[in-house]
Amino acid sequence: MKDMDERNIMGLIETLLFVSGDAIPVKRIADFLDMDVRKARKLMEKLIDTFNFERRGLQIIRVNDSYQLATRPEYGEYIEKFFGGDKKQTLSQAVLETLSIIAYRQPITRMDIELVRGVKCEYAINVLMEKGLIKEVGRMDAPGRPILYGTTDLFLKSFGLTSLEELPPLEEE
Amino acid sequence: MKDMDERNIMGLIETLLFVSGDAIPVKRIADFLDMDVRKARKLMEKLIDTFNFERRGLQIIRVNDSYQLATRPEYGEYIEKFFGGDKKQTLSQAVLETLSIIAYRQPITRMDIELVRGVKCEYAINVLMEKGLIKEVGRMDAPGRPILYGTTDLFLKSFGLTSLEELPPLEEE
Amino acid sequence: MDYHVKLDMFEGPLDLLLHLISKAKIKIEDISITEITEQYLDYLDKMKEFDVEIASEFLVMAATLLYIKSRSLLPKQKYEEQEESDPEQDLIRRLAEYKKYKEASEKLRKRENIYSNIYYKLPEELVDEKEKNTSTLIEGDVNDLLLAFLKIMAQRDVQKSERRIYPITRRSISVSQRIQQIKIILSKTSQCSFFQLLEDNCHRSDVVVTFLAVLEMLKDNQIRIYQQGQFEDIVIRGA
Repeated sequence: MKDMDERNIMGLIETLLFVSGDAIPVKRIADFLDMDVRKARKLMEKLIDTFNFERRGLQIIRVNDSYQLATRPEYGEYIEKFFGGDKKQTLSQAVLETLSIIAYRQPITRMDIELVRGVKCEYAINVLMEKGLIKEVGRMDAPGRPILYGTTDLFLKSFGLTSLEELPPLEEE
Repeated sequence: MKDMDERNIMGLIETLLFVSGDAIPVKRIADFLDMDVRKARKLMEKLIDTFNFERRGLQIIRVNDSYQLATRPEYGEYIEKFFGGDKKQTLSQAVLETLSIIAYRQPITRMDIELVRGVKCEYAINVLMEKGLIKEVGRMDAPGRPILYGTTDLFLKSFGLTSLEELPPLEEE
Repeated sequence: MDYHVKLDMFEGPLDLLLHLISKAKIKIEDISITEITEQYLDYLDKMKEFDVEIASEFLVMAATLLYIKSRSLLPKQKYEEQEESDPEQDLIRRLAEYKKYKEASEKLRKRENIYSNIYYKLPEELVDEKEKNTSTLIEGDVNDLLLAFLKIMAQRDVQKSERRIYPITRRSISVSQRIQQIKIILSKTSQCSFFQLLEDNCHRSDVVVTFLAVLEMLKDNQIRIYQQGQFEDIVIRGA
């Protein structure tokens, strides 16, 4: 890689992201390119800018400290039309409320979620688990050792967040 | 698509090639963009040039009258190095897994096989076709009319079966 | 009041209360429990007229509202000595808390609408180059085929990744099987909890079957159950 210019290295990263399909942690990119993580992160941010500036069809998204090649939202409807996919199902209000409580209050038990919503949330939690948007993150040290739930990286990705810090702030009255 | 400029349309095509993973026949692109095939072909050639001129990491290749997004050969060794052991599996494993899905789920499209396996299966399917263990059994009635695969008589013979009913039953608990 | 709004529009009693408060154009902290209680009960009555089944949570809230209202009729000192927390303040706090997350979920909805339009691609399959030319494989053992399939299916359950929809064949267990299992558990330990009986992230049907099994056993006097309060765990003991 010594004789590569920056454009080449960017092309290489694009290639790796393409082959991987999944998100690649910046640490792995840094190790591979034999540079420190900070420099690699800067390089990735530059690559993201380049993709946007050159109006590429694809984009690179960051989730936590990983990067992934993805389509742009504005092409979504055409993708659906071309491949005849089903309309993406949006989450029901009950499920979304449950998800937002988990997102802001994690780790949280089912009982605490139900206290906030004032209704049973078992179904909503099952839906979120099946969709991979939440996961068990541990057990509470309490009778029955209830499950603690938290959000996944897929949750971040699905809502266009790079980390939990980017959650829209809660409005305090 | 009426209000899209050329750059946007190119981005859209790049997106479709990315999501498809497959080669897309120029005829389908032409139909989708509502233009004649000659014009679509010209547009695709321009897109190929743009990718090369801008020194993108990926390239678009033409196979017969179809186009596909692909990596560039000069990055081949780095792909090998980057993914090294972790992603790689032996060919026999890959092929056997693919074959088992086709055997139990036939008729099935490539996309559905890939959904189950979670990786692209183009290569494994080619090997199985070459060995005569699977064949095209029809087309699915969906956009792009994807090929449906099924096993052959040679498959039965190779596995000492007289019919598909003799496949070991899946224990559904 | 506008009774054309359907009860199932509301995600629970708190949601309904927020709706009533917003209609009255008052702040949560300024609500008059007496007034809101009347509207709330009115609402439930109308629902009954329309033959809408009312979930128990709505009834529990009705009871809470009535309790708060009745308390306000008593001279103050009497109850202040007995109770540490003021149920009215508790309710106001809960409403404010719920409202925060409800609003946050509206913001998440907007994001969802944008970002659900993003697609990814599957990883490429990387196979060992060296093997490509050798024509190994296919031992011709049908059991290998089965094993390969089962392995894939097992992995698939773990992956559960985005926007890949699989037909999932679900193992189902009967109520009588479940009763047998619970009997075995109780023969080993003197008591167990309902939550313990449910595996981590078990399916809804498992919960239902387990619950039916417990009810059945209770009816047949095979067990006794104890629960501390609503939504609390249920302790099951052999009779």
